[in-house]
Amino acid sequence: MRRRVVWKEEACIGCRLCEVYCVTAHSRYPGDVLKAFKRDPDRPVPRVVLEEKGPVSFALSCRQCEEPECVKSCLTGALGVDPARGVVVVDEQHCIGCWTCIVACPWGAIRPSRGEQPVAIKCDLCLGRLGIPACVGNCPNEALQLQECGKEG
Amino acid sequence: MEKEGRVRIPSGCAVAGIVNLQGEVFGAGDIIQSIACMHDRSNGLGGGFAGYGIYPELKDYYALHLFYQSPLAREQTEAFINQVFTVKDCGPIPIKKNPRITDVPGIWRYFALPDPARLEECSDTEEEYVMKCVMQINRNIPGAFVASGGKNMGAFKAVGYPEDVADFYRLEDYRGYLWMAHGRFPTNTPGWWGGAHPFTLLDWAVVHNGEISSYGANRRYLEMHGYHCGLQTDTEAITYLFDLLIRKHRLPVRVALGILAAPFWDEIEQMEESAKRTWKAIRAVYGSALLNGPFSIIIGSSHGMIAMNDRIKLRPLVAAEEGDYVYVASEESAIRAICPNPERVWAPRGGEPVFGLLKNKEVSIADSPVVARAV
Amino acid sequence: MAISMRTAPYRVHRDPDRCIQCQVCVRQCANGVHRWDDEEAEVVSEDRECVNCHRCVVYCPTGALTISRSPLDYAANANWRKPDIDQIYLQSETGGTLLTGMGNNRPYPVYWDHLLLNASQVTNPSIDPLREPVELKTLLGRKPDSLELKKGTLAEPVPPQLELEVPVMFSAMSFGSISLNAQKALARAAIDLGIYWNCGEGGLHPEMDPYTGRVIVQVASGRFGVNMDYLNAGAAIEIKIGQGAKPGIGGHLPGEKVGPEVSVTRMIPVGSDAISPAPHHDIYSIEDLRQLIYSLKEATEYRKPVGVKIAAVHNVAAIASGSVRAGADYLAIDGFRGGTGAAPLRIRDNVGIPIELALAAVDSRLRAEGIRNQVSLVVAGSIRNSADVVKAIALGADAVYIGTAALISLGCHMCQKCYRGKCNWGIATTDAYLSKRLNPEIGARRAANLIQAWKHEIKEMLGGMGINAIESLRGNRLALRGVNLTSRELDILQVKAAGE
Amino acid sequence: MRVEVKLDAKGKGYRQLNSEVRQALEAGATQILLDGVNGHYYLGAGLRGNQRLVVNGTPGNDTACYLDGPEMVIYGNAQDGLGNTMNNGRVIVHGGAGDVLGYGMRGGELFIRDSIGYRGGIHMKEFKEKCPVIVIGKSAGSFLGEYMAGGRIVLLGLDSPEGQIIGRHCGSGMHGGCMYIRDTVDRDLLSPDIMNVPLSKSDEAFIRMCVSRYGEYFGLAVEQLPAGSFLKLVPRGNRPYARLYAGV
Amino acid sequence: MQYVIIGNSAAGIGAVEGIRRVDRANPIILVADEPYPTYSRPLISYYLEGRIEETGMGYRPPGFYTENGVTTRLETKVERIDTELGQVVLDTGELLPYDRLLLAAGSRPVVPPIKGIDTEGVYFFNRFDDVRALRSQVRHGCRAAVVGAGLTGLKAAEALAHLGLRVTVADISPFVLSTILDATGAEIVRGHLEESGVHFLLGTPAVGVTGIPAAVAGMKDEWKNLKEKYRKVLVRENRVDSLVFTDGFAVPVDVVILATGVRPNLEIVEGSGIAVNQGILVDERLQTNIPGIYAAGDISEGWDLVTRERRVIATLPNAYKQGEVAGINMAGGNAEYPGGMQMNSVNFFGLSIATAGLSNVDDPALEVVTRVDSAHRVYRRMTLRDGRLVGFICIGDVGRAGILTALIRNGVPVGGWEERLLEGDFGIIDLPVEVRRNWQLA
Repeated sequence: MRRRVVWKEEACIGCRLCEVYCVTAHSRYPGDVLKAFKRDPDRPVPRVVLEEKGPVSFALSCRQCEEPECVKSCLTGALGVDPARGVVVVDEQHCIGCWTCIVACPWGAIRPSRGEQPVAIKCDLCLGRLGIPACVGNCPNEALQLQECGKEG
Repeated sequence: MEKEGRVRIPSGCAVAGIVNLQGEVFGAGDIIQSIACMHDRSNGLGGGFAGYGIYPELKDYYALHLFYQSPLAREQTEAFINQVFTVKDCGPIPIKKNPRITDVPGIWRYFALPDPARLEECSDTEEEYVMKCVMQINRNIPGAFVASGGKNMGAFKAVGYPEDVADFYRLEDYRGYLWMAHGRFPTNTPGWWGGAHPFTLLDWAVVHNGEISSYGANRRYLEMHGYHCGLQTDTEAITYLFDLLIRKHRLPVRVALGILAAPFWDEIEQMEESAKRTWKAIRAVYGSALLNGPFSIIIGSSHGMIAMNDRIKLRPLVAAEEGDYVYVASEESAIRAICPNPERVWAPRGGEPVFGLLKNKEVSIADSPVVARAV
Repeated sequence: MAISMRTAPYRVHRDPDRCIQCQVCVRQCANGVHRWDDEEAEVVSEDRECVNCHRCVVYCPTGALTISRSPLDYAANANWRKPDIDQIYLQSETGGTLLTGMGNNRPYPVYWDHLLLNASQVTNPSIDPLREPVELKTLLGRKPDSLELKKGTLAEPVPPQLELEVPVMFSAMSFGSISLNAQKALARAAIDLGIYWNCGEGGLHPEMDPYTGRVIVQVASGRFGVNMDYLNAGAAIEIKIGQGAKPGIGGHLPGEKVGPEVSVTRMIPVGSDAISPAPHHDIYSIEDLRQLIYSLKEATEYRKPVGVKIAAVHNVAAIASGSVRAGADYLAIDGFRGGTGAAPLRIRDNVGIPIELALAAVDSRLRAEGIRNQVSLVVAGSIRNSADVVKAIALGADAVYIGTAALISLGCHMCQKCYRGKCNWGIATTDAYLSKRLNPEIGARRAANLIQAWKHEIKEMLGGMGINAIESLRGNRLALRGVNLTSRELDILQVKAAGE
Repeated sequence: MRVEVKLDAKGKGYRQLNSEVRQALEAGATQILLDGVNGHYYLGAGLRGNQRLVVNGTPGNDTACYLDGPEMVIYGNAQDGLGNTMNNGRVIVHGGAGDVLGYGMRGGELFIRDSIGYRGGIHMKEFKEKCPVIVIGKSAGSFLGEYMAGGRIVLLGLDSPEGQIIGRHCGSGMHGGCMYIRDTVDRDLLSPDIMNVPLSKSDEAFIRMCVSRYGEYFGLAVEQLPAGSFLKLVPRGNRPYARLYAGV
Repeated sequence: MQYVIIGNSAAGIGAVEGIRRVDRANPIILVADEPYPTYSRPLISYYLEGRIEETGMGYRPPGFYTENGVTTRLETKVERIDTELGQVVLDTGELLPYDRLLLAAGSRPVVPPIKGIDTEGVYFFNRFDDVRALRSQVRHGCRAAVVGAGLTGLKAAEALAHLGLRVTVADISPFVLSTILDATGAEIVRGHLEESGVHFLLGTPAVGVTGIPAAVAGMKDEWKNLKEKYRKVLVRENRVDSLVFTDGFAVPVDVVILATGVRPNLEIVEGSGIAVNQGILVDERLQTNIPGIYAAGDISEGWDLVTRERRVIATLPNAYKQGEVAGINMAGGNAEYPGGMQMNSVNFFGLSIATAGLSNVDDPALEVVTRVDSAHRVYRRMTLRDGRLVGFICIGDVGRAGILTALIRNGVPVGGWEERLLEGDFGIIDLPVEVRRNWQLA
């Protein structure tokens, strides 16, 4: 089953708490915002992009496309679909940071990581954690939801 | 439920009036039809009429119309009347039973003159004497109420729709030169007959539409001058104000009207110098007599009829002329119901009086110099 | 510009050990209290504009923020208190009429808190609402004095009625005074609950079409958005004469709140003031009210109840009586503690009377006149909880309107700055950026939860009194006892003192 | 197809009369002649469509309230509240009208041959293509265009011997729309909230159009119609009370 | 049913995955002349540089063939294809019958017209074997010359420079990356590379490679003597010694990398009756003129939706997607190739460059908007045709450039807001609402 985080534009208030909790969830202290921001020297970049223009905003993350351009374009095979979880994943060990995926992704949902040898990072639906993605779980206005979609979705 | 007099009851209304300027009498049919046309403006909790010239044979006697809520009240009242008046004639006012008119009190009338000896004893004028007697009845005798007490006139009022009230009082049997009517929309029930319009005092009869926001101030001013506002109605206060200003203070009627619906200060500013001084003084002295809030009133007297509304015209009033007749009503249709094609129909402006004064008596009511006023 | 003598009423405290510089507070404060300082490379806060709405506090992911009342005060003076002095400074600086939002916040007595409810013991049983039926269904509308039956069926239909599952409705709040999302939230909740919402005097936005089945449409002096579609959309029509927060004062939606969406609803151009003066200029007397009531009935062919909303003022009983006689099918009476989007402070704090006394007077008066059956009474003006509802019904109401309580359920923090249009909670604003903050789905859920909770509490209180149908409580003042009230107040309330 | 129905109002209450009107329209009438009308309230209330109602007599208060399309022609004077909260359609009055004419009117047209009472055109509004128009032949009472938020009022000032064709406080609280008033008035009668601005070509064309239609409706020859100049009165701003308040 | 795939790179792998989307059962035989399991060609520069080891080269995980039921025939060349009999003739003489055949043999480097390229120390830079050999030869301090300032050449230069070599890049064009960048972009990139230690000789064709001891005509005596002196140090014989340019100028080198482009491996279809132009001709289902035979990747001439012509698009994403479409169709599915475009993303010494479509074409029919910040090495150039984006260059900041690619692919009208495309923070939110809403469905 393909799954992804969907947003409700009319409910997104641009607070960027999704980013805060995304960073936290992928940090060394996944359950502790304070420590994630104060103690983790390699604090990751958020995997969700808050798009904002005037009153309109939405938190965009990987659409986990049915026909993922990023996977097909990946020069190294580092990007792939995890069929069990229905999510597009990056093998960060394998990624060389050529950004072909970035140039291929129609959503602009992939970004480089921090660090010396940056690699592509993208929403992984918080696969390392149980339950729902951190952005969804912490969106104060329920603008983000985890959607399970069939082939057409 | 407290009855009117213990509690102030706001009400809305319909008003109508007809006068023949030559003083020729005519039947009550027209006024009944006119007020009935505005049925929706009242709610069946008050209707009344006043007619002038209805008692030609006894025109020199004060015609006292009385409501009695108990035999005892009548007993006490008649004892008092016999004491202070010489009664020429008396008896129950003829009525016709009407299913929609209920809680009927005893309704009597007395044609009387002040007892000459008693009048002589006191320093009051005859009118003052009569007025005081009437007030004493209303104030001191529980269950008795003087509905009217002027000469050659009478008020006929009840709790009900005006057309039912007319039927009840057999008004079709009367003829007068001036008729006025009222349909009441009070915010109470079962209603008290005394609270219905017209309200009268001596020769004055007043019907009124609207609620005077300044009532509390007007009333305390009147009380200072010895009036007892026993009914706590706007109409009562308006009637007393007229009596005070015209009868007691002998002010010209136009000035009196200008006190009740005073010119705005910016209007006074634009007057020529002497008028400016005069009106400034009038407003300063008679400020407590200003009627503030929405009203349209018809004032009847043996001199004729005057109608007016408040200075920013918050209530409707339409007037018409046809031959010797002057008509006023809350709605034009009420006039056209009885006079389909008058020579002139107009809506007076706010504070602009409509005069329907009898031709032979005009001088007597407005005999002082009239001070010009921009309306 | 001369210096202002006014000082910040609140203080914002930021714990540097907890602040992670995420700037969520910066983005959440429409008043500009928090900002990112480039030079210092950190978030800084300025107290002056803080209205103590708690938005930043609630949203801070690390709990780094708190707000407190400024400790700064003037020399102790029981007569000249801080607000008295501050308001003089403000008026001397601006020359303006003082404007505020929400309801009266002065310490006038709250009579609800002096009324206590009865419960069954021994002589009759209480009822357990968890297992036995306790009915709250309420019908609002004119009822005939008696029924005429022909062959066991109705000879004439009963006049139109509103059917409520709980005797609580959402009171009139226009789009403009509140956001469209706030209106949607209440509308959805009303539909879920089987009650009604009231669109206020601002017209109906096209997006509200799905919720018109349970809307009461208001006709106020400005006649905004009133046309046949609007009148036909309403389950009932309410003529707004007055509002408890500002009796005798009209509504005035400033032009800056008239954005494109409000413009559509009010049917006026963007940016122009939306003025609803105190009087309907076609109602200057009671028969004029009748005229408007019947014009609405005539236009909608007598198919829906037409109600009248008035503020509780001195002669409320007489006005109520007159309105019933003028044809009102229900009367909404709004007490002086009722809320508002904007009201002149002096009016809000000094005009009108408490709803408890007004309700008692009106119900008694209508009964004395024998016309109580002809009308339904809905009361409003700071109904805060289910006990207030029960007490109101025992005093004689058929149902209550809630406004402030409903808004609090949506997130209102009672900062009383609604008139600014910059509500950080997305409620009292038409700003698209701020309005989004209220997700109508969440709002609807919260509002519905509140009423569901009240519903159960009401049933428990009724059950405790051994009553299993709400009509048995209506006007049942024996269910009430007063504490700490003067005998005059008890007389007006027609309630016995506790112990009697 | 034209289907004309005649109704006699005599002896009928307004509720019955209005109900008969609605029934006739539902049955397909395109024109209804109402005779013997005197004081019947709410004629035409909320009617929609493009039918025509011809009224002989004095229709009661709130005639044409919420009217939404049809044309009403009244041979007689209208009372108070004509065109109250009217949405669309047209009312032509061969006579005068009472107070609060066109209250909160949001669309449609009122043509009044003679004078009107107090508070004409108050709270008129306009929105997008909807722009109500009131044309008055003679004079108007005080508070003309009070709280006006949109629409057009044209006051022709025909044969008014007493001089002033408007009362006091004209345009008080006006914050939208525009009044064209025959230039014979004392400027002191105008509210300080409004101002006189020069007429544009399109204003002149609009006035000409209203005047010629007025003439057409009431059978007046061109020379009887005013050719004189008009004041164009517009609000000083659409925010008359913007600076009134200070938030605490 | 038997599938035969010739080629083990992106197109071949794409075909395997395409087939398996439709047909999980029938056997697939994959023939490739290289000995390695599928690997990612672009990784060879990283391998050279030592950033990754051989185990990290895989384009797919080790179990890929087994999991997908693929029998591989590595180190096997295809002699020819017998379309009559439906079989592939291998160099071993073996005949490999097929029901469906995919030609995905890719391309090979163009051999530039340079004398002496058979000298030891001259390398191509296309295959894993190339860099394996090269890696053993280079060490810190060596001098390298790269012929060709295209993507391959510059990636090679970057890797060599990282290894500590002194690198000179030569190109006949006066600009680097001349196939995808315009002059402005090229100068920014050149400046960045020069700052990172790469030397350029642009606009002069290299004409020869000389080995030791060959002399070069016209060389001055002093230089000759110097060479002799060096010769004593460098004991290796017949090794590349210098790269010589038309003007007689020569640079001393220890290795020469030839990176002057690629061309399709069309030899395998010679005589088969399969129609070719620059590459193998295919229809929109990627079938050749012979039913049952498909072609994908660098070998084929696919539809370019930007240039609106058939041409070889030698990029990996294109190859994969063509392979996948071909595979689906081979297995009986029905897929159409919507067309591809030139699309590249690369970075050199941390400078990212992304281009797509008509990135550098100057044509009066095209509208071009640009924004350049040379100091920060940021450059954006958008090319529009009829109000639609048809190409772009992003240098410095390529974040979210995929949205631009999608704008090209979807032919979205951008007239009126094209300037917005030049902003670094251009995002989905900048799309007109209708476009944005449809994006959602994409």
